[in-house]
Amino acid sequence: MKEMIKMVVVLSLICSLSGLTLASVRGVTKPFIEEQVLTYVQGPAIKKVYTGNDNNPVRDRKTFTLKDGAELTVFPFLKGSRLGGVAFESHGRGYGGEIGVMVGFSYDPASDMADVSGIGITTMKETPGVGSRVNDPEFGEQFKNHPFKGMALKSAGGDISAVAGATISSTGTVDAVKTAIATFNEIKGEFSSTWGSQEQP
Amino acid sequence: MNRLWKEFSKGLWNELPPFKVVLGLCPVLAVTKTADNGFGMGLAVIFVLTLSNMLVSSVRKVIPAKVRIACFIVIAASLVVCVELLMQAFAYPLYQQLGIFVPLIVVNCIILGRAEAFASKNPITYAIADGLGMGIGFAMSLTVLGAIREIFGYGTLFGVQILGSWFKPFTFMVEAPGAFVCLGLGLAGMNALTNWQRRLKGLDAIEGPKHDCASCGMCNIK
Amino acid sequence: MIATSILVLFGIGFTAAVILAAASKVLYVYEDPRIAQVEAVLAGANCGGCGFPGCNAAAVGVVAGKAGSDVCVIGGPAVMANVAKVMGLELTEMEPKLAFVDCTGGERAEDVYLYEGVQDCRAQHQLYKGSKMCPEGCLGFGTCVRACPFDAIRMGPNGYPVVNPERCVACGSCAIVCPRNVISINGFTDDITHLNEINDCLAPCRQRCPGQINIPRYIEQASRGDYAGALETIRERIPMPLSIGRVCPRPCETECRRQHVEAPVGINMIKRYVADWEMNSGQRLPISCKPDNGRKVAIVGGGPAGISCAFYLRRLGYRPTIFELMPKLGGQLRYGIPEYRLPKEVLNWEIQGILDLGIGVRVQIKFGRDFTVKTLAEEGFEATFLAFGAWANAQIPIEGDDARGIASGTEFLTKVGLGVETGIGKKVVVIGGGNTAIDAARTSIRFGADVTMVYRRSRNEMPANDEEIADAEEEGVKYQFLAAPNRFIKDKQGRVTHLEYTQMKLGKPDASGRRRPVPIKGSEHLIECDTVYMAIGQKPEIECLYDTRGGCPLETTRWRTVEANPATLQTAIPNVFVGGDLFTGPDLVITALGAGRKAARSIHQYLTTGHIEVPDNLQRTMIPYTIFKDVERVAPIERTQMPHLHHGEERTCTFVEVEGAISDDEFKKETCRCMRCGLTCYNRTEPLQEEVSETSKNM
Amino acid sequence: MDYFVLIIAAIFVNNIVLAQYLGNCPFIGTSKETGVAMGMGFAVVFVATMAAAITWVVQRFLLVPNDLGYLQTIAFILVIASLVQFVEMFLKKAIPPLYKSLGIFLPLITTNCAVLGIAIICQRKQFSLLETVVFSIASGVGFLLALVVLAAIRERLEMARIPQSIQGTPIALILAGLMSLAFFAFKGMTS
Repeated sequence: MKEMIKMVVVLSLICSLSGLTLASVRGVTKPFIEEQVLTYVQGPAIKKVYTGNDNNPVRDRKTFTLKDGAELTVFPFLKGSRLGGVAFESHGRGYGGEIGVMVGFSYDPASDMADVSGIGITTMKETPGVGSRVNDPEFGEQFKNHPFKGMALKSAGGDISAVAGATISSTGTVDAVKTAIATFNEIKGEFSSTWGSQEQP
Repeated sequence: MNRLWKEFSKGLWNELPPFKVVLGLCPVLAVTKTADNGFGMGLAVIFVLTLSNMLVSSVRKVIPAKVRIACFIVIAASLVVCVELLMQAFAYPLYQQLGIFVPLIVVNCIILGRAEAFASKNPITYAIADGLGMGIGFAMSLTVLGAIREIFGYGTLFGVQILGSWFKPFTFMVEAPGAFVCLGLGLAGMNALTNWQRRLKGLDAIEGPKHDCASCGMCNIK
Repeated sequence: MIATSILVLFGIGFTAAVILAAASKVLYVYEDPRIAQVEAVLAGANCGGCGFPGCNAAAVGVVAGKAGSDVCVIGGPAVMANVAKVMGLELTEMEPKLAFVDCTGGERAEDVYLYEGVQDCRAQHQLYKGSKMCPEGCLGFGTCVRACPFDAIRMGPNGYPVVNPERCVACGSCAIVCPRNVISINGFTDDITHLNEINDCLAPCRQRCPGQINIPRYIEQASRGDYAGALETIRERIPMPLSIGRVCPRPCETECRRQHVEAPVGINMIKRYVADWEMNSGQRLPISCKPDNGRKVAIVGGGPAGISCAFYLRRLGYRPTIFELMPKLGGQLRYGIPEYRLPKEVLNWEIQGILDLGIGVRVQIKFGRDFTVKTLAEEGFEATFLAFGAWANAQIPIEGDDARGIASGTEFLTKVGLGVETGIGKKVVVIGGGNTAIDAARTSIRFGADVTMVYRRSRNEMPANDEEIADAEEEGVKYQFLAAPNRFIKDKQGRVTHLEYTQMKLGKPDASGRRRPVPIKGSEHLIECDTVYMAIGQKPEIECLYDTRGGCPLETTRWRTVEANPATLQTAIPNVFVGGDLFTGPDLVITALGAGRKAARSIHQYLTTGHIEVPDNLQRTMIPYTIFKDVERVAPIERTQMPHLHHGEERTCTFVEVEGAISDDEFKKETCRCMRCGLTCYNRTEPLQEEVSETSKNM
Repeated sequence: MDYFVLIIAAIFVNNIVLAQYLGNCPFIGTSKETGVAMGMGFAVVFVATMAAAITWVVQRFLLVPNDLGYLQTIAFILVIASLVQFVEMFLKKAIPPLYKSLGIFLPLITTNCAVLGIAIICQRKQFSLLETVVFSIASGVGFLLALVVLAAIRERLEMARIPQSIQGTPIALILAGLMSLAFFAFKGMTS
């Protein structure tokens, strides 16, 4: 019995020690990791949805609080110091689960003109070879510089061709973009105050 | 000092893993697509192996025999999580490349094998020397293997194009089959070298390296 | 966040430990605590050499009694001592074992077909049982070499594997893979208790020798100058090389393949040379014995069989005691074989060496009168070996055989051996044609008598050795062949004066293949004599086996020998064994020595396991395919003649040994004559390879 | 997701050993005899499935709610090590025949990267509990298949004429490479 108690104590103690160490390490590294994750996980998608900027959208990111209280990280595209567009992630329901879509917008605060500049799939669990083809360029290209109007599948009266045999996945993607447009419209007023007035060298 | 050097240097050639002692094959196969992947994995292993040897050696006297292995695993696992966090924070692309093989360092037999066979029986300085030597040897092997596969598979080395445009990469080399065959040929080459040396000394040739996982009797199940 | 982290990990660790602790209580299966203790002292290499999968399984095996304290093959004595301590076992000395390659053929054995397939013995063996002409020999692809986990086997220069005793741990991996059973794992006990099996590599001489001596090996050792090694090889099978080197009628030489070249190898003279070398060197070679295990075995009869049995039992660790009726040990060697063939000094020296190993002796004690099997058991003897020989003389009940002056040949020889008055006269007739008859005749010559041997068949049928017959003739013994004794004529004092015999002629061969003598009517003759020695055969005296009520628990045969299992020599009483002439009837000394070893083997197995193992492939007769006459490509070398120390007249009045030792040069020459035969192979003067390569070129 | 596709993918397309490089030490170490290979293979199927299911629960109900995803590795290995030891004790008590055939392999599985690997893959792919179970059984079967096939080939190879330097582990690896090449063909099936 005594031996068992010793066993339990030693093992628990070592585990706690390790927990303490790891938590400390985690605390120190957390900000670095977040930055790295954004750079390398969302970075490529962000790059894909907008061209022509000369800033680092990840470094210039800002977090907005939406009406329903959720937080949203928005990545701005600046040219010189002028805001040319933004990108953020949005979600829609697919066949196998949520589909994460990075939606880019070209936006001119002065004229308040906005289009979808492109989309990139960040996360999805669609059936390989079928639903997963929403990630194919043929499908994604359709969103390039697409106006807000007509953002729906052809079957729903829009002008986006669904991926053959993967209506649900296609719908999910389009839904995510639509949600993003709604969110965009909700917060676009804050963009120019956040980035637009910046006059930096 | 002499012994210290001996414990350190044995991992660099005489007991070079995985060629001389066949330990920890999975990462060797999985992460040697390119030289820098192999090098990165090697660094991670050096870190974990050295520290785990150090820690195991320093606590070897207070741990009850029954939970010995469990404690070694916890120590190794904590170090691996540290590596995971550090890698995510400072070398995220590498972390992505190595994938699940970073957490799997914890079950690499080289870690537990050295802990059980060496660190739990030797003083801390030697344990560190052993871990460092073995780790560096392992990293060397991974880098060399990665370099070979990268040159033939992509025509590049550490990401730099070294073979001209005439070169048509063997995709085989960077896929799973190439990994197995490369490692097999590597081992065979190492055996041939050992046998050649033995023959020069007038000794008889020996057959392949023997598994040396002191913590596991897997190879002898009959 | 730090707090939750600590808490969660603490929780997991604690839960795991508690569940395991609880489980080890709840799910507790009684496991002998000794398993863990044994495992802790094992080498821990999980090498598998012991035949168990890993050290844990080996520990379980030890505790279950499936393995002894010597389970760990690589741990050595220290580990064994520890295991024995844990198990409370008596520390039985670990008998070192080694892989043993039983093939000397290798490249010498001829190929029956040319093989170009996979270089692996097992693969080739599947194709017509291998390419070698020899069905048991090594195929030479080194499958055993590859199987050895300890790198202890190499292919030797002669095409068969050679074991490095320094590295071999007797794990048995090589023996498992060998498709021809060429390799076995042998220890000291196996070495001295092995009986010839038909798939051993047995040269014809080895098959024929009743003592099963490994003749080619000791000759090979002797030829290298390793006399001690040669003697050790001989002593694996018989304890008395000095005596047998002098008296053996050499059945082995009748099978020697060399006789098809010119003459058989002088096997026995080689044996005698090395044995003499030991005696003359002034010191005895050490004879390895296992430590005394305190178990007592009684040996009744101190002749060759008894001495041999005692010798091997002692070497196996037992405590044998020899019970002898006569004042000294030796049996027929002492009391049957005359001084001039085997000097008593030599015999004494040899027997003393054997007794010095720690064998008890009680002389002048008669079985059946002074002690019985029952009293032996009461005294703590766990087994008994009966080998009191065949000392009763066969009689021909003819008229006048009660006359004075008529005695048996053995009686006469015994009296000579004891050194008492023999009552020999001037004109001696010896009846019989065997070695005892010749010994009696030649001994009589040395007492100055005029000797005639009367034998009812012709010279060719005489069972005695040709050389002995010639020697006797040389010494002046007259022969009267084809003479069947009719009656003895005695004088008034009752002393024999004449022997009347009928002349015979040879008729048709009888069951024994010898031509049956048929009397010629009216051809009675008289030979004058005052002493007659009858040497027409002996039988065991088995009266002593009967108890006072005339009952005998042992079965006897119509030849008055004791019935027993010929392979084990075990009688109807399980712990009583017989051997020697008592079992076979009068036979050779070498047969008795062989029987002694066989009995020792049986007793050892009976006392250790309660069961005597009889391999079903025991070699009982000559193996037919090993007997062939076309011995080619061997250059003739003349056989050495045994030198006689003195000649003719001089010889007849001395008991000094007749045959002398061969010279060193002759010895070297003779050892070189041995062709080191295997089952079908032998050393050719011209190598065989050329032929093979030639035929392959032609193909 | 379609379970059939999941199973086929796990056994053939993404074979745990030949395509994912997991569990190579036992793959080389226990592939000398088919009998041993079978035992090891079944033990892995059994343990991997249980481990994946339990770690799924741990991840979902312990780590994620507390935002401790980074402790995944250490938590999983602790769970697996205890589980294996527990299973060993349980089998010994409750089902001795099964213990006899699988028991000797269990301790070796603690440090088998296939088991931990399967558990982690299930988390990374965010499988549901049922998917986790199906995937880990299929992966285990893939391991069993590869192991038994390699063992069968190596048994045949026992008698082959192999250059000395390539005997043993090197030839086993080269064989594994060829098998992997064969399995590579399945890649074309689903995409």
